[in-house]
Amino acid sequence: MSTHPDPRARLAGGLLFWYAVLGGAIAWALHLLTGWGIDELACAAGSEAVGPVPLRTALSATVVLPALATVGALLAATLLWRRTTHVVTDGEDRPVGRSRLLALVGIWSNLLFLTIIVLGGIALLVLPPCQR
Amino acid sequence: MLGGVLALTGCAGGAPSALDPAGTGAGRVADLWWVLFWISMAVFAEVMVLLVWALVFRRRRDARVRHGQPLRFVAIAGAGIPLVILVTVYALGLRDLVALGDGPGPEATTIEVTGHRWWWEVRVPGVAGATANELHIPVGEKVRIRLRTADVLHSFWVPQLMPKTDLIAGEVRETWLQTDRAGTYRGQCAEYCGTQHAHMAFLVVAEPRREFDAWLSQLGSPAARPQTDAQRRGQEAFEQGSCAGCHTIRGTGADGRIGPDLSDVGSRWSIGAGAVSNDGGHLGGWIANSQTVKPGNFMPPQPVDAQRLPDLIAYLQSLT
Amino acid sequence: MSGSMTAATGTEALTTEMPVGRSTGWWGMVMFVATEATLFACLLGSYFYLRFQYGPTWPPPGITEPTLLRPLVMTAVLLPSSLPVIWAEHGIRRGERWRLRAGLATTLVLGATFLALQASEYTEKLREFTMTTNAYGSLFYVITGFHGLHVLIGLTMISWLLAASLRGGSFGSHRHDRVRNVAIYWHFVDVVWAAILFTIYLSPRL
Amino acid sequence: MSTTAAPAPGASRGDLARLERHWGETPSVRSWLTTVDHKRIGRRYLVTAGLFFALAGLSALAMRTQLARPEAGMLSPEEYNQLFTMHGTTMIFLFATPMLFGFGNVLVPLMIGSRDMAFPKLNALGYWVFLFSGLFMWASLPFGAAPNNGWFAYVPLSDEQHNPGLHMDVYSLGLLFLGVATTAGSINFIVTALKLRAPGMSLNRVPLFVWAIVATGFMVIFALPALNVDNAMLFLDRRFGTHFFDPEAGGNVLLWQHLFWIFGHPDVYIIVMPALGIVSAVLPAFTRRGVVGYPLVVLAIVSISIISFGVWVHHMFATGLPQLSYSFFSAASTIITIPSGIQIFAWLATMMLGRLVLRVPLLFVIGFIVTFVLGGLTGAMFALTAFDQQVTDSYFVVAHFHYVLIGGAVFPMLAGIYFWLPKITGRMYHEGLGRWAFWLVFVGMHVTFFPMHLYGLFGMPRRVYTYRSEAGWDGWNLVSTVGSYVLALGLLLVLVGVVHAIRRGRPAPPDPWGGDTLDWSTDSPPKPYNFPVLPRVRSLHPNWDGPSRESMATGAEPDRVLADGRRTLRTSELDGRRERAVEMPEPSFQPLVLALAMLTFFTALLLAWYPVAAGAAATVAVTLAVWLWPPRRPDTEVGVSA
Repeated sequence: MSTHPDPRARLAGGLLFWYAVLGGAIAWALHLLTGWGIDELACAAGSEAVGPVPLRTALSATVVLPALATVGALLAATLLWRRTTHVVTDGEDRPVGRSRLLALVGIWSNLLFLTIIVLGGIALLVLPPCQR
Repeated sequence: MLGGVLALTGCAGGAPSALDPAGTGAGRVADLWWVLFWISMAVFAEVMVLLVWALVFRRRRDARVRHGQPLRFVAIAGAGIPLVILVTVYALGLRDLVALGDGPGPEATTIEVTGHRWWWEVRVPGVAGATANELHIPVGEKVRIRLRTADVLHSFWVPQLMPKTDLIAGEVRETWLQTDRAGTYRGQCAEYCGTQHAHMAFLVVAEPRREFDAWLSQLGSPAARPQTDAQRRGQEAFEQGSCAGCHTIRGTGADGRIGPDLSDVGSRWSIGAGAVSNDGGHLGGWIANSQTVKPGNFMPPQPVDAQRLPDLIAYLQSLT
Repeated sequence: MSGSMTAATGTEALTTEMPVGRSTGWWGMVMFVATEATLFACLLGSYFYLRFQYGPTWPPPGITEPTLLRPLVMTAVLLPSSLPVIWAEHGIRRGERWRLRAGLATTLVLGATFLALQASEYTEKLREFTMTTNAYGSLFYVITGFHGLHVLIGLTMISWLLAASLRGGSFGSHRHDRVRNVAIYWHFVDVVWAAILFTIYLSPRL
Repeated sequence: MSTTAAPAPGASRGDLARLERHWGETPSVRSWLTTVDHKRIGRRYLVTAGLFFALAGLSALAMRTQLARPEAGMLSPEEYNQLFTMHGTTMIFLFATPMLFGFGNVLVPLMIGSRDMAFPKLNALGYWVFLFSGLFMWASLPFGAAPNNGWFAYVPLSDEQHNPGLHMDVYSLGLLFLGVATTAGSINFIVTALKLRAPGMSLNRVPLFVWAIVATGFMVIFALPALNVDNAMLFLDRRFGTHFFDPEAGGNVLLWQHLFWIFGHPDVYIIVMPALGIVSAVLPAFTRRGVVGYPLVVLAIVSISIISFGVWVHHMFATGLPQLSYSFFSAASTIITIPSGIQIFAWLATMMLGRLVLRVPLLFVIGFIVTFVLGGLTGAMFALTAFDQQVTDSYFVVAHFHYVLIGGAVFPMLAGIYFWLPKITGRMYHEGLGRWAFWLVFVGMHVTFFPMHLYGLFGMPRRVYTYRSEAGWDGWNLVSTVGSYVLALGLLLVLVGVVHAIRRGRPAPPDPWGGDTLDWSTDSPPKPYNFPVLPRVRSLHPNWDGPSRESMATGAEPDRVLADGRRTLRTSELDGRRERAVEMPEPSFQPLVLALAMLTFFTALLLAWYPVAAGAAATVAVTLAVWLWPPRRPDTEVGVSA
C-alpha cells in the first residue's frame, strides 16, 4: 500500500470514504421523503396507485432500495475501518486517526439508519397504506 | 417521585383521567402507558444507580488526569439494550395503532361534530335537529364520529374514551367511540383555537340503547312548548328580540344558524361550553352580557329589559 | 481495472483529504447557497404538496395550462449565462482582466434579457390570474417572483464585480475570491431556474 | 488545582507589543459600537439572551400565578394568550439559541486555537440583528399587539380573517428578521470550525463542544429555510391576500404544520445539541478524564443532527394522516433515542471511571442528567403514535418539553456559566451561593413540572388561561405554581452569583479547573488576540498533553506568532494541516448600519410604509456593496485572503 495512488484513484477513494460515512443517512432521507410523500399524497387523492404501480409496490421500493444502499454504505465503512486499523501512525503526517474516527461513525450510523428503514418496512407489512 | 406517580392514579379526583379509561380506545392506550411507565422507571433506576455509585465511590480532590477510551460499556448500555427495548416498544405501539385505526363498520351510528369558536355543534345524519356541547352514545356499540370545523383548528378529545383527533379546516376527519360503562365523560378542545380555548368543553353521555334512541327522537322533534305565562312571554321575547337572529329553537320562529341550537338548552350541563353551570342566575348573566362570563365569545351583550329577563330565563329553562 | 480498484480502496486513497484547500469565503458562500437551495426546495415542495392535495385538474379550473415557448426561451437565455462567468473566472486566474470584464458584461446582458422576458410573461399572465386568484396563482407568482428577485440580486452582484474590476488592483491572478463567490451564486440561480421550469411549466403536463 | 502554570510566553516582548497594537481595543463608545472581537460579541449574546430569559420567565411566572387557582381573574384571556405566545417564542428563539450561540462565540475560537471567528464582521452583524429583532417583537407587547397564537402559530387561526391586527405580522416578520442572525451565526461557526482550527487539530481531535456547535450550524442552515418560507407565506396571506393556507382557494392548512415542524423538530436539537456539548466540555475537568467513548459521542452528535430532520410528523400524529406515513416517522422518532442514550451512558461511564470533583458546574451536570433522562423517557413515549394522540396538546407534553429544555438546555447553560465565568470575566464565583442556586433551581424545576405529567394525564389541555374546579386539577396546579416561585428564586440567586463574582470575586488563574481544552491554556480573560502563539495540537486534550502546551511556549515557531498584522492561521478541512495565514478585518460601523437598515426595513413592512421599506432595502444593498468592496492591492502580494 505504499505506492502513491494517482489522482483518479484518490478521487474515487475520497468519494467512497464519504459514501461510507454518509451513504446511510442519504438513503434514509430519500426513503423517508419518498415513502411519506407518496403515501400521504396518493391517499389524499383517494388513490391506491401511483400511476400504473400499486401503492404498496411503490412503497416497498422506497423501503428496499434505500435499505440496499445503506447495506452498501455499511460494507464500505467496514472496509474503511479495516484499512485504517493496522496502520502505524508515525506522528503528524499520517492522518489516519481522522479516517478511523469517521469509519467508526459510519459503521454505527449506517446500522442506525438501516434499523429505521427496516422498522418502516415492518409497518408497511402490518398497515394498509391508507388507513387513518 | 416514584411513590408520587404510583399514588397518583388513585387520586385523580373526578378528573377526566386517561388513566381511568372507560372506552376501548383509551383502555388500550392506558395499557400501553403502563408498559411504558414501568420500562421508564427501570431505565431511570438504572441511570440513578450508576450516578449514585459514581457519586459515592468516585469523589476525590485534586486527582491526576486519566486517559483511555473503553467503548464497550457505552455500546452495550447506551445502544444495545435500548435498541432491544425500543424495537419491542415500537412493535407494541404499531399493534395499538392498528387497533385504534379499526373504525366501525358501515352500518354503525354516525354522529357529526362541528367545531366552532368556542362550542361544539352536534348533529346526527338523517335527524333534523342539532344540539351543542353534548353528545350521546349507546353503550356497547362502536359509534363513528365525523369531525369538521367551521373556522379554525380544534381537537376532539375525551381522555377516558379515545385519544384525540384534530378538526382540520377544509377536511373531514373521523374517529370512533366505544364504551361498555354507562356514564358521562368530559371532553375538551385540545388544539389552541383562540381567546376562549379554555372554555370549549363538552360532555359525552353513554347510555343504554333505549335511552339513546329517545335522545335521537328528541333531537328530531320540536322543542317543548311553553307552559306558563312567563314562559310564553319569554318565547315571544326570544322570537322578537335579537336572539332569533343567531339561535334556532325548533318549532318556533327562531331559526338563526350562527349560534348553537337552543331547543334543549334547559337540560344541558353547562352554559358556554363548560364556562359556567347551567342555572337561572348564570343564564341571566349570560344573556345580559356574556362577555363578563366568557370574555371574547361572539355573542354581543343583549339589551333585554329587566322585566323581560326572568321570562326569558323561565322559557329557556323549560326547554328540556 | 482491478489495479485501479485496489488503488481506490487502499488506505492511501481512502484517507485522501477531500474537500481540501478551500478558502473561508468559498465555504461561506457554499453554505449560504445551501441554505438558499433549501429555501427553494421548501417552496417547490409546497407547490407539489398543494398540487396533489388539490385534485385531478391542475391548474385549477379557469386557468389554462402554462404555455412553454416563452419559458423555454428564458431558459435558453439564462442557462448559458453561466458560461461567460466561468470563462471570466478562468481569465482572472491567469490575470487577464479583459476576460473578467467581457465575461461579466455578457452575463449582465443575458440576465437582464431574462428579467425582461419574465416581465412580459407576467404582463400576459396577470391578465389571466393574479397572486390572489387562488393558491395556484399564489404559488406561481411567489415562486417565479422569488427566483426573479434572486436573478436581480445576482445581477447586482455582477454589476458590482464589474464596477470593481474596472479599477486596477481589485482583482488579479491571486485575488479572485469574490469573483468565484459571485460565480457560485450565479450558477446556483441558474440551476434553480431549471428546477422551477420543471415544476411550474413542465410538471402540469405530465 | 491547576495542573499548568500560566503559559510561558513563547512570543517575544516585541511580538506581544505588536499583537496588542493590531488587536487591542481602547474602551470607548466607538469601540463599543464597532467591535468585531468574538469574546465581546459572545458576552453580549450571553447578557442579551439572559435579559430575554428574564422577560420570558416573568411571563411564565404571571401565567403560573393566574393558574394557581381555578377561574382566577388576574389575567384576561387576551393577556394570557399573548403572554404564553411571547413566553414560548422568546424562550425558543430569543433565549435558547442566542444563549448557546453566545457560548459558541466565546468558546469556539478559543477551543480550536484561533484568534477570531472566520467572519468577525458578520458575527457582529448577527448580534445586532438578534438584539434588534428581539426588541422588535417585545416592543409590540406594550401596544397590546404582541403575537397571540402560540409559538407554532397554526393557521387558520393566525390568518387575517381569524386574527386581525398586527399580532401575527409581528411574529412572522420578527422571526424572518431574526433568521438573518441565526443563519449568519451558523455559517460562521461551520466555516470557523472547518478552516481556522489550530494546526494538527484533525477531526479526531476536535473538542466535543465544537462538534456539537458545528452540527447545530448545519441543522440551522437546512432547517431554518422551512420556517422562513412558512412565515413569508403567512405574511403574504395576511397582508397581500395570497391563498397558501386557505382551503377555500386551493390552499392547505397542514402545509403550515409540515413546514413548521420540518424546522421545529430539528430546532429542539438545535437548542439541546450545543447544551449537550457544554456537558461534554464540563465533565472532563471535574472527572479528571476525557469523555469516555469519544467516537461514539461524535456519532451521536452527527446522527442526531441528521435523524432530527425525519421525525417532524410526530408533532402531527393527531391530524389524521395515513397511519403508515406516521409509522415512518414513528420509526425514526424511536431510533433517535439511541444516540441520545449513547451520550447519556458515555457521560455516566466518564463519571464512573473518573474521579469526581464536586463543584457547582458538576452539580448542574448531575441535575441535567437526572432531569434530561426523565424528559428523554417521556420523549420516547411520544414516538408511539397511539400514546402520542392521547397526551399531545395536554399538560403532559408541557411537562415533557420543559424537562427536555430546562433539563437539556438550561441546566447545561448554568453549568457552563459557572464553569466559564472565570475565563470570561477573570473572576471566581462564590461556591456556597452557587450551591444554594443549584438546589433551588433543581427542586423548583421538579416541583413545577413533575405534577404537569399528572394533570396532563388527568385530561388538562395546554394553553388554557383558566380551568374549572370541577375537573379536579386544582391542587396539582397550586403545587406547580409554588414550584415556579422556588425556581425563579433559584435563578435569581444565579444572577446574584454572577454579579457578585464580577464585583467581588477573586481573580481567576488561567486554568482554575485543570481543563483539557485550549481555552484553559490562555489568560483569564484572554487577550484580544487570544493566543500569543497559536498552538500546534497533538492530542484530543491539548491542555493535558505536554507537547501541545509546549508548542505555545518553548516550542513556539515564528510562523505561529503572526504578530505583523491582524492575522490568524488557516488550516485544511479534515486533517487540520497548515495552509496559510489569513488577514482578519478591523472593527467597523458597517455591521451596525446594516442591522439598523434591516430594522427599518422590517418595521416599515410591519407598518405598511412600503416606500420606506424600499429605501431601507436600498440602504442594505449599498452597505453590503461597501462592506465587500475589494481592497486595492498589487497583484504580486500573495497570501492575502480576498
